[in-house]
Amino acid sequence: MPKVTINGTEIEVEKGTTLLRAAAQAGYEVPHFCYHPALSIPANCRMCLVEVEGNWKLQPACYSEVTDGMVVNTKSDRVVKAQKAVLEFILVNHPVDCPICDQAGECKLQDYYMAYDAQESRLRTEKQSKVKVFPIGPEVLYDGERCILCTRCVRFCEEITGTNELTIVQRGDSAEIRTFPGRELDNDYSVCTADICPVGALTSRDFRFKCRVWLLSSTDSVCTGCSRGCNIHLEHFRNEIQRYRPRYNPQVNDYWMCDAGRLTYKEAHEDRLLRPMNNGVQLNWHAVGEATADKLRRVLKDDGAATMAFVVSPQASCEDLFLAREFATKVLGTTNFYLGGKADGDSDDFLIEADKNPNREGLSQVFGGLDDLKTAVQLLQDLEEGTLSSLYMMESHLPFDSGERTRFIDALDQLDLFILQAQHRSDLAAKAHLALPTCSHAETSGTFVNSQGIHQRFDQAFAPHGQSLPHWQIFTRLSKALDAPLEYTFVHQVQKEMFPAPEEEDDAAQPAE
Amino acid sequence: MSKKLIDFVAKHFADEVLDSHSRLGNDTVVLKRDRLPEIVERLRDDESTAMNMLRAITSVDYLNRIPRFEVVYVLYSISKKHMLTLRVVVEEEDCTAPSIHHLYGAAGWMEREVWDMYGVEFDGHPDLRRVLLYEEFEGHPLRKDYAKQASQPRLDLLVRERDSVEEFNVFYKSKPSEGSRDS
Amino acid sequence: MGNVTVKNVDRIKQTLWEKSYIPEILRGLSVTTSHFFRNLNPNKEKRTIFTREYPEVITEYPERYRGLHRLMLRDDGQVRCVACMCCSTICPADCIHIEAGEHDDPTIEKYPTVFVIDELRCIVCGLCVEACPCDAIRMDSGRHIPPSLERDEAFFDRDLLMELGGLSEAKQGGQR
Amino acid sequence: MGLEHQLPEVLTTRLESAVGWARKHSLFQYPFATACCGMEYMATASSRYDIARFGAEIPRFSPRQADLLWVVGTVNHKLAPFLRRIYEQMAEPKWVMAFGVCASTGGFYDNYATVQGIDKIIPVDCYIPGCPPRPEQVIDGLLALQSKIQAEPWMKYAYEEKAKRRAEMERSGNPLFTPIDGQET
Amino acid sequence: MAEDIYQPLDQDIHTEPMILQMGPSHPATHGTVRFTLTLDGEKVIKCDTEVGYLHRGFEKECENSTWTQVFPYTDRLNYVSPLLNNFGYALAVERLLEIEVPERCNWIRTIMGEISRLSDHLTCVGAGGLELGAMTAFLYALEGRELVWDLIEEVTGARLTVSYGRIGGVKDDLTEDFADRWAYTRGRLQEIHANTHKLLTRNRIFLDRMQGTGVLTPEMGISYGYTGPVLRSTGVDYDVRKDHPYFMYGEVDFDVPVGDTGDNYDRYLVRMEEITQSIRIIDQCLERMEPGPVNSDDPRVVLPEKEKVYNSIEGMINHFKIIFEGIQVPPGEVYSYTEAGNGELGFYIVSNGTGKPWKIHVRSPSLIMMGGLHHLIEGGLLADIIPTFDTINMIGGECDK
Amino acid sequence: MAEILLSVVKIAVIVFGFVMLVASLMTLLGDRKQSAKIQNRIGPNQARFFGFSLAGIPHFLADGIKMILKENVTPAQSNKFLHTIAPGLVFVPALVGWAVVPFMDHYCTGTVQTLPQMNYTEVCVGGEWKNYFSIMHFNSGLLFAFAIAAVSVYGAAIAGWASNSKFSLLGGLRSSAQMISYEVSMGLSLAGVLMIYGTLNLNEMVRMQGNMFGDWLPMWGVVVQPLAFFLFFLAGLAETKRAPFDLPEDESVIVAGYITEYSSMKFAMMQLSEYAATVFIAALIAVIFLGGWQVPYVYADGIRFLDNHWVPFGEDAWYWISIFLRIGAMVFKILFLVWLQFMMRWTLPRFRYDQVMTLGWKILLPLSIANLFVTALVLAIL
Repeated sequence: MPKVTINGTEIEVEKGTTLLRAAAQAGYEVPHFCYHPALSIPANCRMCLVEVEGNWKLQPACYSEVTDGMVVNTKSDRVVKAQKAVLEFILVNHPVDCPICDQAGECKLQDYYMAYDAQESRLRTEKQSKVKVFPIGPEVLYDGERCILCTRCVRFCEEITGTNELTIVQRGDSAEIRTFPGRELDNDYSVCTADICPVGALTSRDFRFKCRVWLLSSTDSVCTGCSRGCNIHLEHFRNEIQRYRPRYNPQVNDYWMCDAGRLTYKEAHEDRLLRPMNNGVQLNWHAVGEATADKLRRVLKDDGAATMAFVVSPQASCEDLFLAREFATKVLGTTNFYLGGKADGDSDDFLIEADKNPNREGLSQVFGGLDDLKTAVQLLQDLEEGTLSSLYMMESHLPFDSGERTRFIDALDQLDLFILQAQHRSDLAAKAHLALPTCSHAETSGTFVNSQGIHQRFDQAFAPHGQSLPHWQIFTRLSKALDAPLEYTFVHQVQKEMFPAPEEEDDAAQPAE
Repeated sequence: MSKKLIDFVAKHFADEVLDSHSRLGNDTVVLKRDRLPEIVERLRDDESTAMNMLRAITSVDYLNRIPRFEVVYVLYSISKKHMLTLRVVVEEEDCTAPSIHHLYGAAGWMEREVWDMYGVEFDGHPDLRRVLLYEEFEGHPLRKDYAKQASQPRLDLLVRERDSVEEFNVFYKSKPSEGSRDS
Repeated sequence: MGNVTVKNVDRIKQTLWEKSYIPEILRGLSVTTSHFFRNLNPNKEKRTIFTREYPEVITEYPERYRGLHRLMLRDDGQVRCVACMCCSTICPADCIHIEAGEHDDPTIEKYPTVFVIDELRCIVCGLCVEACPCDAIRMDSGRHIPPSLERDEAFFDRDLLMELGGLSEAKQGGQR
Repeated sequence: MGLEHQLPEVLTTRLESAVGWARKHSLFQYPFATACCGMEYMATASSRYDIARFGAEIPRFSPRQADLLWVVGTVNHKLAPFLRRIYEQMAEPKWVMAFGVCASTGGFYDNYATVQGIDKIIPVDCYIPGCPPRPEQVIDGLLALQSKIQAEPWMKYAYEEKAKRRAEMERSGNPLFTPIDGQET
Repeated sequence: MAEDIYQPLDQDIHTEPMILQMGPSHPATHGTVRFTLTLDGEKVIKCDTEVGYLHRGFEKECENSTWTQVFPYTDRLNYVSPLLNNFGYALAVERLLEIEVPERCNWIRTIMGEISRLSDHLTCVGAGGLELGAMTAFLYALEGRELVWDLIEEVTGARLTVSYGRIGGVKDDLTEDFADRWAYTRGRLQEIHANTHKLLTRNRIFLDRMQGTGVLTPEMGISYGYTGPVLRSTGVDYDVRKDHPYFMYGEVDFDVPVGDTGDNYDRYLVRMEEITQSIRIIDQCLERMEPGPVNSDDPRVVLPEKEKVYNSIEGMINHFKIIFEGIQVPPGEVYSYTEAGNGELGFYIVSNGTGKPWKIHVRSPSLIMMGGLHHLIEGGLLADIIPTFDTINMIGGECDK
Repeated sequence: MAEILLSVVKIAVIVFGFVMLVASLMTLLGDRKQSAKIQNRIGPNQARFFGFSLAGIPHFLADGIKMILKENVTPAQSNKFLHTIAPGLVFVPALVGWAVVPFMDHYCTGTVQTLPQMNYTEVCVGGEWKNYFSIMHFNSGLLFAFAIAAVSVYGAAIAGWASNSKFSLLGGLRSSAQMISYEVSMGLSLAGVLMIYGTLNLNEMVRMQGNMFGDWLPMWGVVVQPLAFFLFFLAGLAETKRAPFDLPEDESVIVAGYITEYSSMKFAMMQLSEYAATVFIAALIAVIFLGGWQVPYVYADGIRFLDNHWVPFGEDAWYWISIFLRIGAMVFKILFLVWLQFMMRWTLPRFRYDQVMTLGWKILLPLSIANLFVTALVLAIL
């Protein structure tokens, strides 16, 4: 293992480590634009130049590999001068765009300017003008003036998606990123190019002008778009999710996530059911708890638990499902479970999975396999045959086509009692005798198990909207109203019950400032 | 600044000193908790130090650090014109510090304030009540894990406290967008 | 170097005559009566009335006075603000609400579709003016914020604030 | 009251305006001064701006005798019950002026301690922005309040109107005025 | 103490002490203090002071603001002399940043600080008159304060809550005609000062109420942490400006007035004398100050000039980073103290190296003085609370934070 | 019948036409306008009649109308009956005392002659004396005034007690203690005057003040009894609870004293009776010490100075002129004293309660006794 001395600190690193990584291990940051750990190394931005003893020329740290006995200085005068020169060079044609640039706040150029340059402009000439607001793809906009030609996006399209849409055209100070003629940046992962763009040249059209990034608070969470469960930073402002950003997890999604997944955050805000409804009348939780308990008692007395169907959803978290099971079996006394959830969709061989429910695996773990659960088709059949008198449903998704759904909704009329716990207003919620609002995964914390069987914890980002509550809290409330309390007050109590092994997951810990 | 005061403490109470520095002209000694009143009394009564004035007592909450709290005493000598900062470490589980109210009149209220704001109890304080907040208040607001806006109204108000999200939505938004608010 | 001395305050000893209340009462009365009669002087110039009769006589505020916000305009009368949110970021009271939108003109690109200042939360600290990188918001309108009878009257929106605004002389974006 | 229905209309309008005139020019005030705004309140009452010119000079520190409650400065949760009680002790007709942004909305003290506007506790007739307001703003606010008083119906206590308005706000589903959880909507 | 006074009375006829709640909404208590008094007739035998009716979460708000955003909050600490708080806080952060401000900035801070002190003392003296019933003296003093505020507004843009201080400098230079305006104001102030002397200082009614009431001994003053004019009235010559000079206080001549008995009258006299001294300091500063920059030249601390922001990307980036991230203050802690209107105003600041303070503790002289106030009140008469409470000059914002 | 009618007219003119008018105008002019002038302010001027501010007088009308229409609050825990009658108990005595205040000497149907050699006594030649210019003329007028003034103590004490508020109670106690204490010095300081004039009849007293020392110095009370004047003035200030003796309403200590719990017209009555008492004390001082309706050197039969005698405008006309001059002088003296009291109010700080008591019992009382002795001694020697 080669030993290397960086700024006087001697460390031992693995063979083949680049200087940049070695410096990071030693605790020194080397500024860089074009280098990205998941992409190939072109060493074209020259920001990461460091001084290596014995070399008369400064070396790019991202490219040079460590050799034994190397003595490196990342802070010498020559390096500082070089860094200033590089930054000044980049800034020469950079427009005064911070106020209108979405990147401001997470822009590397800004960070490095303050950290490594901080000198005044010496420019006395006109800036080069290039294309602005160029729709380079359906999800991404391109601004030529801000581009520093680090080619991260080009390499992304070559190496990660393999779609090869982008290239550099022109030369010198007119060089720009463009798509090949007749194509546009429309692959399923195109917004990742905006993520990896160190400046504001490529920006997401969805996030465009929505919110300044420095105002965002970030919470570690998991994408609910499919059963892959990509790790994300859930970024929110004023109790609204503003965007998802992929969170590095080499086991699941590496640095990336798909465009469709990014847009699923909208579900958390669209058409929400915010108040408990009793036959279309808004009630508060106290009153609705009583009403539900009354009705449930009556139905259980009249018809017995056997005719009650309980629909569980793979959209819900493990904690929710665990309490659903407890509630159904212990409080209501039914084991008549049906499986809900969204219908399958597209998939590819990279990240996108066909199963659009984030927690089917978790559901199977909670219920000991999916075999005991009846299918949704079975539910429809039972309903139409009239063997069910009451229905308790988690989430309003069912894997039906539109014909089946219509039939299902018609069949609901004959039920004595239909209780729905759902996030959204829908035709189902309108039919429900009791519609109880639940919150999205951003408003609570819990666990999903993805298709690879990895348990993934997500954190609460903000308080539930309106009067909605997580599923598990609704169950505990109702169980209290039914005088068979499930004694859980905090989510970690549920987790302790579910995963008895002491598993310390650091995800939940608050990052210290 | 000479390090006279730091040396004084280090000489007489060597076991108690965890750390010391005089950065930015503030002589600072980090101390263990238990013998604090003794040290302060010595500093007050010894003629070479004569720290006859207690300038401030406060606490710092270093969330996620162990020990979590630090109680800071700033002592001053009116006659010698010198100042010493004592920092006493306090664990989260055993959140108490010895009281020095018998040494300085000012300590009574300062300790009450620290108790009020941080929940650090002072052993031996005769009247450890809240000073700035009211009796009904639960929790200690300056702890880092106390949410800034978590108010605890005393009045049985007919109207609820300001919900900033809703206020923004009602008053600011040009058109109501879907989803996030009530019908 | 300065010369700082300690000085004992002059704690007076009363004479017997002063103890009889009379001289000091008279001295006090002399001050008040002289003001009283001076202010009865029919010649208004000679009175020492200190009052500004505000609604009738309006005194100009000093140049630096921070009053009602105004939004500056571009040469073509459009709003100068590009919705960079600096002001709402620095505002300690969180009283500025901006929503950005796409402008038709590609050289402007971004402009505020909604710009509301809750003047009942504004603490007139002037930090927003300092934070504005475009010379778009200013508080030198020389007018104070008017009172309101209802809570929501105090939300000043973009058009209202622009009415107060003037053309800005500042050049933006280099020599372009 | 009923009296106003028995009098000819011309007379009632005349009387109404006379009573309004009297009330607006004789505002005895209870300064509930707590914070920084108190300094500007002093300045407004002192020689330079002389609020006495509007007849709003006499501070009565007994709420029984006051017509106008100036809530001057921040009100926190510790103080809120006292403010409520003082308001309830005042004799009708009474008006409330929220002086400065802290009293109006809580200002930039949006935290655990501060009431986010006294209109959460008592009805407010006029809000004066500014932190603290200049005396000119205060006078403007007073003038606005005066014209409001002038327009109020005579012999009818203002609180009836206010209660009605408040009830309307609650009914209209304005979330600022919806009841807290635990009560029926 | 309370019991001793109370005992002998019980022998004669049956009497009971009366419990009187004074405040928080009481004309004498500035709306922010409550005294629970045990009265024997009009004599106070026990006093329990309760503060906090103006607690606004200053420290919590500061922890959630950037370093610059703290300035408006400091304005509202001692809201009669906001500039002193501004500069005290700025000085503390500058000590933590280890930067120096230009000399002119220090002169300006000295001048504006003393002007603010004038306003503080005028208010205190005037309000003392008001509460003893001498309304006219109060209004004359307020006339002086108006003039002072005119000056402040001219320079800072606001009368009271100035937010004029900045880390590494001040917001703006003085106005061009400042010296002329000061000359006018100075004349008027001296006239008002003389009038106040005429109305109050030798008046026997005033003397009877002030002399011998609310007596503070030096030992108790020091033990209870009293500072400022109140401590100086007992004869202790502790003044931060003298003992640990900051800004330009080391460069100018002034007297530190001290009393000898520590009663209300001494406090009044010390404040009256400090008005004279402040005027003297301002005169010297205006005479000696020279043109120059008012802000530090450190681009990581001070916002760039607007011209650069508008026209160069470098300026723009600099501006943006300071605005949305705040000034990056290196980790560490510092206790920095200045002489504010009521005494030593200390800031204990802890930074964790980010744009927001980890903790700001303010050692507010008022709160500390309120801690020992019951000693001054107990044993006196009900009416003595008024002058005592006034000369202590408790300012709610500073006391309750 | 005619006499009853005349009495009614007198009551109407004096009590309502003069006292109430002055007292209530004082609330505005004295208290608010005067203080404004002292304090370099303008004072109330925004309420206007047809665009005229009329020195702010409309404000006083506005106050009145508003007060009448304001809600009357009787605190739940108060003694309702006493709480209600207390304002009356304060208000009535303040007005009843006016019954004996002489505004002018009686009217002579014939011609008046002044006899300088007989202490400037005026005699009515060829006619008879008729109709005193006071509501009531009887010989122990001064006693009556004092007796009535003493009653108002009850009003304040009852008001303080009945309100069931601690501040009110303190105010009531203070006021009763203060008024009772000062009544003693007030009475004793007048004893010397009574010795000199030898009468309790107020009109008689005024008449005797028409006398001259050496034909040039009017023998006013203030001249013959300067100390008594000073004492009486102070005690009078204390009696009316005006500054610097306004402890019962010491607003910075006990909020509003015994009127804390009063609102609406009851409050107005309390306030008004205080002002009426101020005027009444001013009238007493004017009558006893400042020569009442006497104008120096002006007599019903002409102007006399030293040995000169001059009758302008002829004798009949002059008689009428002298009557108006004398009424005017009385009114002027009252107003001047009222003005002076307000001047004091706006100049001086307030006493402390124990200091007021000390002043009353330890200074004013011994001084008035000393004054009595000295007067008696001098009179005995003379």
